[in-house]
Amino acid sequence: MLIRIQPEPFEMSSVLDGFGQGAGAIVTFSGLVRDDTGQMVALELEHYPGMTEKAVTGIASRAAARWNLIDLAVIHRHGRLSVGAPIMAVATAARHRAEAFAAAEYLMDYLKSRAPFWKREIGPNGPGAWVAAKSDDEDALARWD
Amino acid sequence: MLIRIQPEPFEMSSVLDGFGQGAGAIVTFSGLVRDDTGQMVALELEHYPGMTEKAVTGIASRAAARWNLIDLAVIHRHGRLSVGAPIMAVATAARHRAEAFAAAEYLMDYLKSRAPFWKREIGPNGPGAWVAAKSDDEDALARWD
Amino acid sequence: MKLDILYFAWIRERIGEPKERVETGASTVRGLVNQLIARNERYAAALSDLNSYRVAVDQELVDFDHRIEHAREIAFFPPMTGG
Amino acid sequence: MKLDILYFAWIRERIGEPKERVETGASTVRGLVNQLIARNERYAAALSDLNSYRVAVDQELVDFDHRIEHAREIAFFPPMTGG
Repeated sequence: MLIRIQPEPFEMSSVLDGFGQGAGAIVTFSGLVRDDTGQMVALELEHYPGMTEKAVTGIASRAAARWNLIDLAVIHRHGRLSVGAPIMAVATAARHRAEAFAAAEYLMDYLKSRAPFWKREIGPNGPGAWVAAKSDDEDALARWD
Repeated sequence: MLIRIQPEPFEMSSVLDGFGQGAGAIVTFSGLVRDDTGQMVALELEHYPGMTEKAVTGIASRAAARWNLIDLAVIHRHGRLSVGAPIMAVATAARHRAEAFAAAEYLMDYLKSRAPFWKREIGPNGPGAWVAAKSDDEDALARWD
Repeated sequence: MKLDILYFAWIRERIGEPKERVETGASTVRGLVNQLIARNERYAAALSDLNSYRVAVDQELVDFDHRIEHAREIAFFPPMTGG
Repeated sequence: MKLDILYFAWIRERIGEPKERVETGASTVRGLVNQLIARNERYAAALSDLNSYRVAVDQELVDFDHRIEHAREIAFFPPMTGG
């Protein structure tokens, strides 16, 4: 299990290097900074050092146990991220595809709403509004109960 | 949209190079040759040249339209594949994670049961049994109706 | 009417050929299957159980009632195991 | 009892500090919140609407009735937007 919380960019290929030996199915998710308005200069991610690592490790451990994963990786950045850059990634390796997909979706749902990160858009005039949590994202957690 | 049907191995990193520009979410799936018995020397994939490309393109086009994908890739190998080697991969790029995950799972469900490939295990004494289709895989298609 | 007929995987192995050209007057896939099964036990072993295999006409999956008057290529194969 | 209190994102901005050490006799998160809101309008603007933010005690998410007698660190922050 690889968990990294870092400001630096990362390459998906380095995450996948040697990942999931013996697995039949590997699923990855990458989240990228998207500029919906054409006005975004960067995305800023604040986080809660100490709790972030703890929360992400807890989420990852529950996923690994629930789907009997062969391998699992979570990388999540914080700080100032440019448009198009990777924000975070997860990778799951399992015997079959259903397990690998379910575990990756579970990780994403929980990282989205239970890991202590807060996004803010940076526009041409500096920091803009904090990104609001979506009720859809909170609702998505119910499917794992 | 990238579609490749080939005997040669491939690297996921080359599939992802420049993939999904402008997307917020990228999901990938890789299927690898798994040796469950410890007796497998290789996996052999027979296919139906001509129909394979047509069937895969049809599946990919329906996925791209249904989830309004920004980008999509399918690579599927045939021929003799060694244990641990990649069999196939899909990648989907969308604005949000739900679309990218759903499209990747749709692609996998249809590629599994509607693309004309047939797997056979090669053991130490030569070709073994053809892999039987699972009723679970056929049933999985119903969720997309 | 002459058709190209293709066989894959264990159907190919039971029949012993990957491909052949067949003269037929059958109007549906089912009619063609009956004609082939009547030939000999290899064809019967490969094609008698309609639930055990699938058919494509001109590279599109079809059912056994599909009409084949304008078909050029018909393929018989087991359920797919791709992915 | 002295506690470290942390604020994040717009809660930090409204209060004007990322962190402070607070003396409290409150036995629950709710009691502590009421004590902070009573200080001044910056705290009131940040913390009055209990539906708009979340709380962690010693880096675990808790609800407002959570007891804090043995807490060392309490954090207030908006709903998370990771991923």
